[in-house]
Amino acid sequence: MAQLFRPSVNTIARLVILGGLGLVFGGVGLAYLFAGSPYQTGATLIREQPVAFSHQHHVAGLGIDCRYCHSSVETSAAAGMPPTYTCMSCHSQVWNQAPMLAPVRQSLEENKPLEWNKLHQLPDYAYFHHGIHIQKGVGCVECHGRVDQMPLMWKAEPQTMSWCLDCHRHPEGRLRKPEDVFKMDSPRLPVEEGLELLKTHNIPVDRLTNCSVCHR
Amino acid sequence: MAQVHSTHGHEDNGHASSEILGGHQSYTTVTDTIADVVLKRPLGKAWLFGFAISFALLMMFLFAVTNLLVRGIGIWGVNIPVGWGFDIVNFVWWIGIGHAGTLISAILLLLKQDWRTSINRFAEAMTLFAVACAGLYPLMHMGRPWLFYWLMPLPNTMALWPQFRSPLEFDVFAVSTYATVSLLFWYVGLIPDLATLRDRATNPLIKKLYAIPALGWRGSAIHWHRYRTAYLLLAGIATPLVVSVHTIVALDFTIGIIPGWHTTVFPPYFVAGAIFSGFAMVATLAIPLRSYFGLKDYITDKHLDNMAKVMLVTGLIVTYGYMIEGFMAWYGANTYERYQMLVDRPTGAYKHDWWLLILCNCVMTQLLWFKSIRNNIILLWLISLVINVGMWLERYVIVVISLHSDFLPSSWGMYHGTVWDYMTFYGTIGLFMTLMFLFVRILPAISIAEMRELVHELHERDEARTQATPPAARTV
Amino acid sequence: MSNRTRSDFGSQDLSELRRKLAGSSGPQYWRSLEELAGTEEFERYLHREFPEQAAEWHDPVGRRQFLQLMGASLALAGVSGCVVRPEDKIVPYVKAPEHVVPGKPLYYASAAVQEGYGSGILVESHLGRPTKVEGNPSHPASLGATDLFTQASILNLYDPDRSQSVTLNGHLTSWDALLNALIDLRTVQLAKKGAGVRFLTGTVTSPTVARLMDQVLGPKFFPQARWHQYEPVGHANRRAGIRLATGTDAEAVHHIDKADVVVSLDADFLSWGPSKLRDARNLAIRREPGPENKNPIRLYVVEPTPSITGATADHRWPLSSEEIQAVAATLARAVGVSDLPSAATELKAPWLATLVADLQKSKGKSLVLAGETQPPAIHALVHAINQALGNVGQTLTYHEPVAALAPEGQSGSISELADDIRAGRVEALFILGNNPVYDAPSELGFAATGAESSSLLLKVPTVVHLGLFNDETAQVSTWHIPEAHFLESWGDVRAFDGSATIIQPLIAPLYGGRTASEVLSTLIDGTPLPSRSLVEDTWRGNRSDSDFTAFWTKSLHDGVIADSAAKPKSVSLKPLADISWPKAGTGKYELLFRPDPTIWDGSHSNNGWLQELPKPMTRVVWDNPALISKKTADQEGLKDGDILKLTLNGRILKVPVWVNPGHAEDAITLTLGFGRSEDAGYRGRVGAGVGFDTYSLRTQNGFWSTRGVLVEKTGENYPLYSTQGHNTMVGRDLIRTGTHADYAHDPTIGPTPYGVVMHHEAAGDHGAANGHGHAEETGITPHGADPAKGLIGFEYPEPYRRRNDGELGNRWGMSINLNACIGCAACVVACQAENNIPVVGKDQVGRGREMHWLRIDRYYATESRDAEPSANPATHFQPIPCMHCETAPCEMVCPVEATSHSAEGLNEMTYNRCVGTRYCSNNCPYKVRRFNFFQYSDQLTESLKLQRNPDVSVRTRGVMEKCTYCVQRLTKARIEAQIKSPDGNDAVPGDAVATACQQACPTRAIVFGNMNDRSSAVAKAKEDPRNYSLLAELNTRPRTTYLAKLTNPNTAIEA
Amino acid sequence: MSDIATIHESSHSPSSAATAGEVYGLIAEFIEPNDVVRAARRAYRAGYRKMDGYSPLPVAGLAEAIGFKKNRVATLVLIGGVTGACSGMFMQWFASTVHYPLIIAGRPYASWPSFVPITFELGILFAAFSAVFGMLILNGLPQHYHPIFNAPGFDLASQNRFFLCIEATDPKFHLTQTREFLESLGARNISLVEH
Repeated sequence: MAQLFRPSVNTIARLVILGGLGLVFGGVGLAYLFAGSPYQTGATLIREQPVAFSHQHHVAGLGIDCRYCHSSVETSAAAGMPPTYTCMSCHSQVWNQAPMLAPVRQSLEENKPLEWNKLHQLPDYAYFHHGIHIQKGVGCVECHGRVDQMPLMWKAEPQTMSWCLDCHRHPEGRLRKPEDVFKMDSPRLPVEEGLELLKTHNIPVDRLTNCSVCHR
Repeated sequence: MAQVHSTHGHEDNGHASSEILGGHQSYTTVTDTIADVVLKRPLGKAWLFGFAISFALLMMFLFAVTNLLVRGIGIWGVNIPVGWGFDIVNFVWWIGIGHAGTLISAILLLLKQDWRTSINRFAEAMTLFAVACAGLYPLMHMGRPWLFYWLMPLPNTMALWPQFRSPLEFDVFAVSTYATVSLLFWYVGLIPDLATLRDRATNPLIKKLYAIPALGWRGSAIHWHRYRTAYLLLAGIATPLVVSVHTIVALDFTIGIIPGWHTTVFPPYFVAGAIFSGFAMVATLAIPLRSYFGLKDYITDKHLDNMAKVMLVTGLIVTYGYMIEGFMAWYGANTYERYQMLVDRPTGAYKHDWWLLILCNCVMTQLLWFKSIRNNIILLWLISLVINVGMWLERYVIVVISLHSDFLPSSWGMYHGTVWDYMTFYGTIGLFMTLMFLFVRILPAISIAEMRELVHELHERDEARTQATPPAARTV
Repeated sequence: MSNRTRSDFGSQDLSELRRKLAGSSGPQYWRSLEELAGTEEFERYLHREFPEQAAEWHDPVGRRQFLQLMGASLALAGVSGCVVRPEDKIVPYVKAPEHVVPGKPLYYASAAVQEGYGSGILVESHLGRPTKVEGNPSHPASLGATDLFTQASILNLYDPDRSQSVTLNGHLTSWDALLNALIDLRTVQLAKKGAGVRFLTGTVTSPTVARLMDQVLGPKFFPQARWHQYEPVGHANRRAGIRLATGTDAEAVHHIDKADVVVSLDADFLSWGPSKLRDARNLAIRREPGPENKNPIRLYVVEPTPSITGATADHRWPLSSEEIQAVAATLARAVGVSDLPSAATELKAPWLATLVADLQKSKGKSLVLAGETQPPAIHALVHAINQALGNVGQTLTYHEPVAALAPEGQSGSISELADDIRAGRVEALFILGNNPVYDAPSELGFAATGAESSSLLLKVPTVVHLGLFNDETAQVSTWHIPEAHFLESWGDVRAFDGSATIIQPLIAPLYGGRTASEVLSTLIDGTPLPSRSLVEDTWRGNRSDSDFTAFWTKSLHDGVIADSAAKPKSVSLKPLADISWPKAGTGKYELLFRPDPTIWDGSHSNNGWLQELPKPMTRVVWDNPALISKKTADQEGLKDGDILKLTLNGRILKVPVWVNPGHAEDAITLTLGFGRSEDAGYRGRVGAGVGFDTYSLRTQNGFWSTRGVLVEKTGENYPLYSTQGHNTMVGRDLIRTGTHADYAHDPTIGPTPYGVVMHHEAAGDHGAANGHGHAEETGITPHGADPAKGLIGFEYPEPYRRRNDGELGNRWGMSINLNACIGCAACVVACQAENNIPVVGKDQVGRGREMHWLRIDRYYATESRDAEPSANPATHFQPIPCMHCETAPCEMVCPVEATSHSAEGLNEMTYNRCVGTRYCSNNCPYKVRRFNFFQYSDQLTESLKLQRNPDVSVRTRGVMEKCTYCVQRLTKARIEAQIKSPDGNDAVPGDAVATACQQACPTRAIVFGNMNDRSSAVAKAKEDPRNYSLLAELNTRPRTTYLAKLTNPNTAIEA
Repeated sequence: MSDIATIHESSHSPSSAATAGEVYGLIAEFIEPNDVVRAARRAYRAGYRKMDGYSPLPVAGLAEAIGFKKNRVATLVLIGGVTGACSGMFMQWFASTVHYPLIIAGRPYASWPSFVPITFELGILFAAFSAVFGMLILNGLPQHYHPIFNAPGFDLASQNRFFLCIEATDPKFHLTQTREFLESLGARNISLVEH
């Protein structure tokens, strides 16, 4: 009886089997990595904007408070985007001829709103309330990163559900003093003080992971 | 130099025959007859015809499923209150059918029932294909099937897990485990036969095709030794598995609080029912198979008789189950359950289904008490068909009737399968038959190695009977 | 039907309209929607304006395909959902309007108008989009509640089928063109003193419109013109009755709260009439046991057609209209009204004597009411009866008329209008809001049916029609003007007692609609004044500017104008002897016409919410079958759905029948408002082709009831779908009832007589509910041992009992008072509006797939087993929302954690996690879960998107949904509590938050709140001995529990 | 002397040219299973260790006869089963008490009775895998190429013939002596198996 295969086939066959197993487990791993990757979450990606607005310049440079433009951030679910008037309140005086700001002036003339490209986009079924986070001592920087170092805005965090949960499960390490909430460079409270804050601020950690906290 | 003898297997060895092995068989004859079905026998008209029909049904199935995915679950008859219909009915039905295969190959192996040898191979195949059909339904019945992977504990950016208390989650693990184990068991059993086909095939390509899955099996004594252990252990594992799987399927209902579901008798009588329907299906398949491929010597009337007896016993267990359900409803004095069991089922909107179920599963099986009927192949075949229908009805009764009238009369409703329900159901039958037809053409429908073993065993017995001195070697 | 009937929008029309919309009127068109302006959505919006899937909505097959298409697109979206998320825009304001904070709704006070009368409302507005209507607590007619029509009005506002531009003979034209025409017409008619001018309106209580009508009809303008008032379902008989009784015009106001005994002669005052919400509230108060209500109210009702009022009554007798008239006469004689017309017959019945005795026992504290369906004579009689019983001034008061009246000699009925038209005396007819072609009495010939080859209106040279819809009348009018919805226009209206409310717009007219006052002002001033200034002029009076601004702001804010109620009016009753007594008709069957409980007179027929709302009594949806009694059905050999051929003086109507337990025998009830069709010129995608046009049989004389109808069984059949297949409790302990007498002697209401004791629940149930308080604090539950304990050492997870800081947090619970519930279904619509619940269409309902989160179960029960059970059964309503079981069976079986429990006790449904196995619904003993078998919520029609509540996810195909206790409201309340309180405590005061159903309920049957606040209404309700949980023996431990129903039967009467 | 010479010669015969590297062993064919077992026993007694029997059906005693003591499959299965069960229970416990505890139907977070079925199934699954793959790995399968396939007529080993092969790596292996020894066992055909 003659051989059907060359000796090398033994090795090949075993490699094929191992490869198959690798494919199955590796595939799951890759899918997971992809789901968390900037390509999926849009984190760290800069998007073209109608006006090349620099947070770095306005926040770090001029020291304008977040609330000057995002006025409803302390009370409302929406932080609020500045109406054209807010921009023009300064830029009617300074840089009022700058070609860079032409779209703003045009918006005012034509009474046609500016259209910014959305960076932090939660799914429709996820409800986020800025006010309550501010009130409980979650600093802007926790979710938006060092905006004062962003010449052009980008999304600093993946903002996936698991990312939200990280904090909702253990807020203590991520809180700030009330007066530090809007300060970009302010430090987080040390954990034990954070735990103290949970008490004083009445933050029911064990309830922050209830589904209806974010989904309605 | 070693002169090469032209060694042919002409000399016949190890002769035997018995009521479970007709004719005068030897290693050679069993090998030839079974292997030739695959290697030599041309495609018959009947086979082509049957395959064509099955394949057509399979295509219809694909059409129905596409439509389901595009248009949504609403094309089925399901509604509120009857949230499950054909989907779960068929799921349970198929799973049940699957169980006979495992039972035959595993439990009967452990019980040293040598008559299993000639039917376990395609019984196992039947298991695989039935489970494949069953497994499709839980996927299809979801509102958003493309998210099926949420039922598996996979790493995800939502940091979420499945809900491990849910019977449906039990199902995910039970069914996938069952499918995997059955496949392994079946394949392990196939390895020596693949080697046989490899060595008998003449066409080099076909030789290679069988050689690859044969993994270079060479029948080494040491290999056989480990092989036997592994095979026996698999059988030992599969036995509790098969019981657990249908118990878990029963939990889908018993964990629910719906009157007609919430009853402790389900797990045992579901298992019995599974064996019941499974053996019916084996008979339904084996009878035509053996006559068409001329395997009457291997699947003898004795086999059919045994199967009929199993059907009778399990049929009686199932009947007992029905009676207990009714009795407990009455004895438990639970208004809702009483209404469900004693009023709605026998006299309600679905009474016809219920009475037909009783006729098929309880009345018809009583015929099997009579040897004459058990030995009348045609009658036996018809009865096995009736049982298949009856067991489908049983699941229909459990799923639909229980749901359509539960606690609040205000929310009672009716359910009827739509054309799409039927297309999907017949479609899976098409899938099952297609796979079966391919199987009997491509792989030995009877385990050749185990038949040789049987021949050897019987041969030894003969000798033991003739010779005073015990043989030097005994087989396991 | 006529050469003038408008053809569908031609393509040229379409582009023309686009130009118009994009043109000058564009900007203010979207004034309050700048956010949308210029976006792609807005573009698509313009394109979506025109009926594309017309007729898809009701035609089962069509609709299914329609849904499937959407399903398909969605399925694919779902598959490809896992690539990069879609790019989106942020569009801030150019100049932020004051008060508007993105993410925070605003509320404005206004009024909803029905049959001319107003009811105060508060409208929720998100960034300029009104999304929800609530009642105005400070308004006398609302008291904070709303009815189903008001709740649904928000959908009418956004209805994409509303008329969208001025048309001339069915072709698009411009408002300016109309103005020119009007001005010419004005000059012509001024010369003739308006001899050829006619106005047709409904009841008008708006002071502004009244003022303008006075001017128009006044000597300066058209003294020769006439003002005709007509309403298919209104208050004509009621007013005529008062005139007949008192000889003057007045408004009669009844005070249920002051009455101990109320007798209703077919007066369905709980679902009909300008004060229905107030009456319902008062009735509920007087039915509730308690120290302040020593002798609870007793309600007797005689009526032919079962109504929710009849269902609520303590005693009810199904009688034909004539028998009811006889009852009135008998009562009158019995209480000492001597001068009855000789024609008046009497009814001999043992119970009648008892009833009279009861009335006389409570003189001055009783009240007899006659329904609008009764002829004026009976109303007059009833006034006399109340007079005789000394109720006038007590439970019945007379006031200056609230509705505007035409000057002497210039008023007229619709039939007089028809005569004038026939005689060619009408040159210009102004139809302000009416739709006579559809709903006028059929013999008048406004509709081109029967004898008339074409509509009567075609005989009028100029017909100007103002209407919300491009309806049947619009088809045959010269000019059609889109009317502004009351939520998008300035106006004013008066309530039943005359209190006036300023109607303020929540949004600029979506389709450039106009108001009646604008049209009238054009005739007066030759140019249209903005309706705001017209309203201001009405109310300025002699106030100084500063005073007026203050007054105006206050009035707008309060939603009701201070002391504007109608002055009391002293009236003296006139002798009755010579009033014309209604003469009895001949013929076996009496044919009755009634407004449809959900579609009313047809003004809501394009409202999907109301079409799909089960009728309170029959639970039928999307149809108006003829209602008959079981006996009649047996006599004629009919069953539900059999088509009956009715022939009434030459006119034929084929209509399916529905057997309605408790219906009067030998009587057939037809409900109005259906049977509108494309070829009759109706353009509503939802309403067209639904039901049967019963108006075609309605005549002047047989307006509410008539005899002489020929009944013929056709043998044909028609699918009728009801959401409740089974009507009795099959002996199950679901609804508990008792009598006030029982209650006084033992407040624990056990299972109903026709219920069955399962395990003993006097302990069990109350334990499961109010003993629960215990469970929370001590961990011990009633029944001694916790059934779930033992085996696995059962205990609620710690956070379930108290917050991590040790304090009791919020523990939400609901209590539904079956004693107060009248089954009006306002809560169901409110829920639908609040929670973006889709409409699924008749076919899907027929398949058992309705989506209502909150349903009202209606059970019939008969104590006496001997009588025919369905002859006159007791009717019980039971609203069923999600029970939010603490050991929820649904949660146990969900394989993906899509439904779980919150620490505050909510059974939460996370739609976006649901994979749709439907196991939870199967395992729900209350069957309150609803599944999206197809893509039900309309994601294509832009205008409907505007209505959606932004705080609630819109569900997609293949997910389960259910009542959430309005979790969006709870979260809002909790967050606000945290932001407010110094230490950020999230505990919400017990009654601080209301669910949508609770807020709408006129009788406050639904109570919701934080049970941990012992002072909260819900906590108290749970302590009430009547409190019980549904199916308590399953140990699901529902958070929603019920208070048993108490009736107050007259023991002297054999039930 | 002469027979020594003949032996010496035969060792130089062409057949013996193929030794060391090329020769895999000598294989003998038997008809009846019992014969091959008997042969194996005697070969073992004769001091041969490196040998293997080949049969179309599991012949009991053959493995023992050639000195194969115990296979470790059973142990693997036990280990596999226990591992599976433990990991199953741990996964469920971790998920529902540590990682994301959710209140489900008011049940305790660690409601172990509900976790039993999945624990069991995973135990079974792992056990089955370790049985099959353990067997294959111990047997060194897949091994599509093997010198034994060079043996003439070996295709019958999967059908109806029984073989005993003494391998060249056996210290006692000698072409002619082993051949003679095999012949003395009553084998039908004895042939040289080359690599």
